[in-house]
Amino acid sequence: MTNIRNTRLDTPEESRPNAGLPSVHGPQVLTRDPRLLTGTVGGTTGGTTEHSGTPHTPALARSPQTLDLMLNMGPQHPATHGVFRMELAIDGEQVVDLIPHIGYLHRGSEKLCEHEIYSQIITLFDRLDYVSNFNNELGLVLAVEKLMSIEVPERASYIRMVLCELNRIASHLLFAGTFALDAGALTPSLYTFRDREKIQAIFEATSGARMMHNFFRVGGIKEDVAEDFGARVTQLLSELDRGIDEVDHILTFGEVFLARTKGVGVINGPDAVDWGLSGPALRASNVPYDVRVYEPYCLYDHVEFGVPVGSQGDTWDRYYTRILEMRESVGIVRQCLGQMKPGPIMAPLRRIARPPKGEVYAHAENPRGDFGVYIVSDGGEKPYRLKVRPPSYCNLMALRDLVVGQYIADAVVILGSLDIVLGEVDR
Amino acid sequence: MTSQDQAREAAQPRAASHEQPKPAAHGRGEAETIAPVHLTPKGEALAKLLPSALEAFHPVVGADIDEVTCRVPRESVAEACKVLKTDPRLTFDYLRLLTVVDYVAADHEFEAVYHIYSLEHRHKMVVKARTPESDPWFPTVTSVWRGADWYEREMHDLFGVDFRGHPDLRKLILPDDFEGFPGRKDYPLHEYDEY
Amino acid sequence: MADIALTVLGLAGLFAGLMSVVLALTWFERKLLARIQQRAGPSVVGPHGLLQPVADAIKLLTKEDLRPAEANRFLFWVAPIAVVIPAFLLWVTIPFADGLAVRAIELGLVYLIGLSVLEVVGLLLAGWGSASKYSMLGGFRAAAQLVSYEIPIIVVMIAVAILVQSVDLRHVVDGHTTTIAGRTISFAGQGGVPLALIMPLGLAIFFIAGLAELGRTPFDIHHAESEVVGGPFVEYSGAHWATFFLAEYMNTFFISALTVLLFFGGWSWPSFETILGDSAPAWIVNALGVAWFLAKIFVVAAVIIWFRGTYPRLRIDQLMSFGWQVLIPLSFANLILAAIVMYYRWPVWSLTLTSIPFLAGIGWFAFKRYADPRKVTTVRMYRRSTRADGEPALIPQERLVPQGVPPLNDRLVSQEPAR
Amino acid sequence: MINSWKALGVTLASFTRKKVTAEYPKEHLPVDERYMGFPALLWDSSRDEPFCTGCMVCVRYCPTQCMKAEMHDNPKFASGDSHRRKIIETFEINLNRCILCGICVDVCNFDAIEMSHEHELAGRGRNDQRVDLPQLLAMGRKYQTETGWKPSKPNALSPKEKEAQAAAAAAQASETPATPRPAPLITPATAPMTAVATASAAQLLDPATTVRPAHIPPAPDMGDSQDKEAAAG
Repeated sequence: MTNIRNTRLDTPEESRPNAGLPSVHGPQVLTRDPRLLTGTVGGTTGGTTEHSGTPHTPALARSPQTLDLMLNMGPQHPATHGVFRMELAIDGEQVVDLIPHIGYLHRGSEKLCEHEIYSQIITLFDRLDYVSNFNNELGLVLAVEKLMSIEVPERASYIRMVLCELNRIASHLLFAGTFALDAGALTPSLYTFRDREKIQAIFEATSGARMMHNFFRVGGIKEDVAEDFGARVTQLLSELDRGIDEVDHILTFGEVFLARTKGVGVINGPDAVDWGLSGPALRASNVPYDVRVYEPYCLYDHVEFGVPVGSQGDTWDRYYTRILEMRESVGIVRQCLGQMKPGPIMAPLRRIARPPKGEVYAHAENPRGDFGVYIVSDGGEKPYRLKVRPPSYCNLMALRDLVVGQYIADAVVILGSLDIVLGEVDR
Repeated sequence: MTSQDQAREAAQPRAASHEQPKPAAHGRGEAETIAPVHLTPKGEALAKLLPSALEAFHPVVGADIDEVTCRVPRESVAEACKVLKTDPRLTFDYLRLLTVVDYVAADHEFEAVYHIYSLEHRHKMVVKARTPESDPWFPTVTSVWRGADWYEREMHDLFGVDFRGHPDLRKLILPDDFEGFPGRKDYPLHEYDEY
Repeated sequence: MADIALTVLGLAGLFAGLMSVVLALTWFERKLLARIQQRAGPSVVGPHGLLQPVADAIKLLTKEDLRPAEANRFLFWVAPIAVVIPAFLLWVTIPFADGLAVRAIELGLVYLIGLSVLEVVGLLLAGWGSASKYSMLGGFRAAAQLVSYEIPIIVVMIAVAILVQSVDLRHVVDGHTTTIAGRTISFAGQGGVPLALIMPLGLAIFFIAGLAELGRTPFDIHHAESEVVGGPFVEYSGAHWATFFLAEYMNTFFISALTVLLFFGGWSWPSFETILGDSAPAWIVNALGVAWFLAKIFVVAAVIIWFRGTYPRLRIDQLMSFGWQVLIPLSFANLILAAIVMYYRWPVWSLTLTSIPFLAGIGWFAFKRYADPRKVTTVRMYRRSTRADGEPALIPQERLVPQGVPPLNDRLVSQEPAR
Repeated sequence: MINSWKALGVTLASFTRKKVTAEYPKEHLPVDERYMGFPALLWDSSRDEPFCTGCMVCVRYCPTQCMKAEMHDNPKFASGDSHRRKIIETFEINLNRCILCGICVDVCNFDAIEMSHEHELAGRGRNDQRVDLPQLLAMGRKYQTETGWKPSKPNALSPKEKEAQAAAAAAQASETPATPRPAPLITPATAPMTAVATASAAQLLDPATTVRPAHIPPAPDMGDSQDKEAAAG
C-alpha cells in the first residue's frame, strides 16, 4: 500500500481535469486520486507498519465516479485563527484530504536573533506566540541563564511563575472563547475576553504593556512588582474562579457542545508522541507529560499542582484539559503569592549578557505545549544560531491526520482545539 | 582528565584542538570561555551506554552543558535514530527539535542537530551529524519520527539542505518561487531584494 | 376597483409597517445580545442607538453592489428577490387583530405552508449563482435543512388544525369553539386556554423546527460564519445583501408571530373584554390588540435571540438526524395524540398530560445519553509523584475533578497511562 | 437537557449584570503608572535644556532602528550655565518602527528618555508618525507634569556652579565674612534631593516659566486639545 499521506491533491494543476459544474465555472472540481479510494484514506498513515493510525470508516471508499471539490480555507477565513490556510478536498460535507499551508507570517525571527544582542532578542520572543508572551520570554531567559550558569534570585523566580501562570490562564481563556466561536457560540468569547482583560490590566500595571512586555531579563526581571500586586492578583483570582465556572456552565457539558466535540478529531497516545505533539494536545491523548513536572524550571518543584490528562484524545478532551489547567494555574499563583518573600530581583550581571561558548537547549511548558529554545553561542554578545521549538508548529503538523474523514465543520473545531498561534508557527 | 573533560573535548573537537580553552574561568572580560559540563547521573549512564548501543555507526559521544551529544556520520543518521528509538534501553520516542546549523564560514559544513527525548526512561540527548557544504544532504528521519516532517521541510527551505527520502519536500514557509536560502549565514539580513 | 385599490393600499401599509418592525427587531436583537454579553450595544446614533438601524439601512443602500466576475448575472440578481417576496407574501394573511389582515384567507394555514416552502429556492439560487464554493455549500446546506424541517412544522400545524377544527388563522385565535356531539370545547382566545398549555409538545416541536427554518442558533448552519463564512450571502453586498437581511428578519418575525398565533392566543388577552367593556370603540380594541400581539411576538423573538446568545451550532449531519430521527417522529406522535383526543372526545387536559411525559422522557434520555457529566468527563487529574527509580512521574489522582463531579466511570479511562 | 437550561441561566444572569465595556471616545480608561507609551525626551528645567546629550546609546540598542539623533556642542556649557558639554540637536523617532519595548529607557545613562503615557498616536499623513525633537520634548514635558517625574540622580555641577562653590569654599577657608549672595535658584548637588525635586516640579507645573532655547521652535499642541474635549464631553 502506498503512503497516502503525501499523495493528497498534489497532482499537478494541468492534470486535474476540470469537470466543472454546469453554468458556474467557479467551483473547481478535481478528480479523485485513485489512491484515495483504497479505504484507508485519512488514516493516519497509510500503510507503514510502525504507525497504528487512527482508524477511519471505510465509508469513504466510494464509487470512482465521485468528484471532489477543492475548498480553500484561509488565509483569510474567520476560523483559521490568523493567516493559516488549509486546502480541503471535500466530498459533500466530508473532508477527504487536507493540505496545510503556513508561512504567511514568516518574519525570519530566528535569523533576526542572530543579529541582535540577547536583551533585544527578548522583544522578538514577545512576538512569537503573541498570546502567551511571558512564557516565551521565560523560554529564552532560561536558555541563556542555563548557558551562563546563572542562579536567579528566588523572588524573581516566583514573580516569573506568577506572571507565566496568569499568562497561561489568559491564553486558555482566549482559547476557550475562540473555540466556542468556532463551534458557533457567540457569548463565551465575550465572557472570556472580559476576564482576560482583567489579567492584562495586571500585566500592564506590572510590565507597562498589555502584551509585548519585554519584562524578563537574563538573570531576573526588569523591576519589582508594584506594592499592591499581591492584593490585586488575589482579587483577580477569585473573579477568575467565577469566570471559569461560567465557561464551564455555558459550554462544557452543554448537549450541543458535546455533540460537536465528543469523538471528533481523535488521536491516540502513540501517534501523538510520534508527531511530537505537546502540551494539552498531548495530554488529552492520555500521555501524562508536563515539563513543569519532569524537568522543573523556576520553582515549580516548590508548588503543588495537578496535571489534567485526557483519555480519549478527542476535541472535547483537548478543550477540557485546558479548562482544568486554568484552575490548577489559579492554585499555583495562590501558592506563589504565599511563598514569595522580599529580596533581590536580579542576579549581579553585566548589562550586556555575554554567554560562554557552548550549545544549550532549554524548554518550558507554554500554554500551547513544550516551548524550547536552542542556542549555539560562539562566546559573543549575539547568538551564533538560535532555534525555537514552537509547540503550535508541532501540534499543527498532525492536523491532516485529525481532520481527514471528518466533516468541514469538524475541521474548524479541530483546528480550534489545537489552539495554534500563527506568530509562533511561522516565526 | 576526568570523563567530563573527555566528553567536552569530544563535543567540541575544534575548540579543543585549535585553541586551548581557558580553565574554568568563565566570567567578565574573558573572551573565550566554554560553558561547563555537568551531566546528571542519568546522563552519565546514557553516555556510557551509547558507544555500545550505536557501535555500528562509529559514534563520537560527548556532552553539552547538561545533555549527552552523539555525533554520527551523516549517512547513518536515520539508521542510528532508528536504533535510538527502538532499543529498549534507549527508546527515544519523542523528537523535540530538529535543526540545521550553518558552519560554512568555519568548516564549510552544515550540521544537523536532533534533540530527542524518551518519555519512558525520561532521558534526553542530542544527535549531530555534519554534511559538507558542497553536497548538503542528510537522510530523512520522517520514517522514525513523523514529527520530523515539517522540520525537515523548513530546513530545506532555509538552508537548502536536502533530506533524502523525505516523502514531500516542498517549500513550507517560504513562497514557492522564492530563491536563495535565507537561513544561511551568507544570506544578507537587510540588503536583499524585497520579495 | 375599490377592492383592488384597498388591497394595494393595505399591501403598502403592510410593507411600511413590516419594514419599521424589522428595523426595530434588528435594534432589539443587537441591544439584547449586547446585554447578554455585558456590552453596550448600539449607543451612538440617536438615544440608546435607536436610529442605528436607519443609519445601517442608509449605509447599505448607498454601498456599491458587487458581483463576482464569474457569477451568473441573472441568478445572482434574482436570488434576493426570490427570497424576499415569499417572506413578504406570508404576511398578507396574518391577522394582527380580530379581522385586521390584508386578506383574511379561510385556508390561511394552507397558504402559509405553501409559501414558506418557496424561500429555499432563493437561497439555492443565491448559493449557486454566486460562483463561490462557500456560498454553494451554504446553499446546499440551506436546501437540505429547510426542506427537512418543513415537515415537523407542517405536521404540527395540522395537529393544531385538528384541535381547532379549522385552518383559518382567526379561528385559532379568537376563541373559536367547536361543538362536537353537543359538547362545546373552547381552546383559545378570550377566556380560553392558550394552545401552548394544551399542546406543549407541539409548541416545543414547532419552536425548535422554526429555529431551524430560520437558520437561527443552534441551527445557523447554512450561514455559519466560522465554516462557510455567511453561506449563500457571502458574495453579496449593499442593497442586495440588505434584501437578504430583510427577508431573514421578516422570517424571524413571522415565525415568532406564528408561534404567538398558534400557541399563545394571538392578540387576545384573557380578560380583555372585562377591562374595556362592550362600549369601547372598535379601533381602540384593535389598537390594543395589535399592541398586545406585537408585545407577545417580541417576547418570542427575545427567546430566539437568547438562544442565539447561548448555544453553539450543530453540525449538518447532526441537524439532519435530529430532524428526521427525533422531530419528525415526535411531530407525528403529537398529531396522532391530538387526533385520538379529538376522536374519543377526551377532555383537553388529557393531551397536556400525555405531552408532558414525552417531553420529560426525551429530555432525560438526551441528558443520560449525551451530557451526563459522570459519563462525559474523560479527563482525569494527575498528581506529581516519584517513580521507583527516583524519576518524577504523574499518577492519576483518586478524586477526579473539582466542583464535585462524582468519580469517573472507570470503563471510559484506560487504567494505565499510555507510556 | 439540564445543562442546556443551565447555559440559558448563565446568559440570563449576565443579562442582569453591569456592562464591562467602556465606550471609547466618551470614556477613557485610566493609564497605569508603569504604562509604556511612546518614548519621549525629558526636559531638565533646572538647566533649562533637554537631559539628552545625544550620546546615541539608545539609537544603537534600539532593536528596530527607529531612532535618529545628532548632537552638537552645548552653547550653555560654553557660557558656563550647564554641565553638559554636548547637547542634542536633532532627534527623531519613527513610530511606525517603534515597538515600545523600553530598551532605550533601560540603556539611557542620563534620565533623558522615558516611556511616556502617550498612546493615542493615530495620524492621517504619511509622515505623522515621525516625531521630531520639539514634539518629543513636548510629550516629555506633558509626561513630567502629569506624573511629577523626578530625575534619579542630581545634575553634576556646571562650570559656573563649580566656580561659585570653589569661591564659597575659598571664602569659608579664609573665614572672611563674605558679602551676602542671592540664594541660587538651583540647589547644589550636595543638598537633599527633595529640594531639587520641589523646585523643579513647581517650575514644571507652570509651563509659562519654561523658557525655550532659541534653536528649538515651540512645540505643537500635542494631546492638550484631546484633554479639553474629554473635559467638555
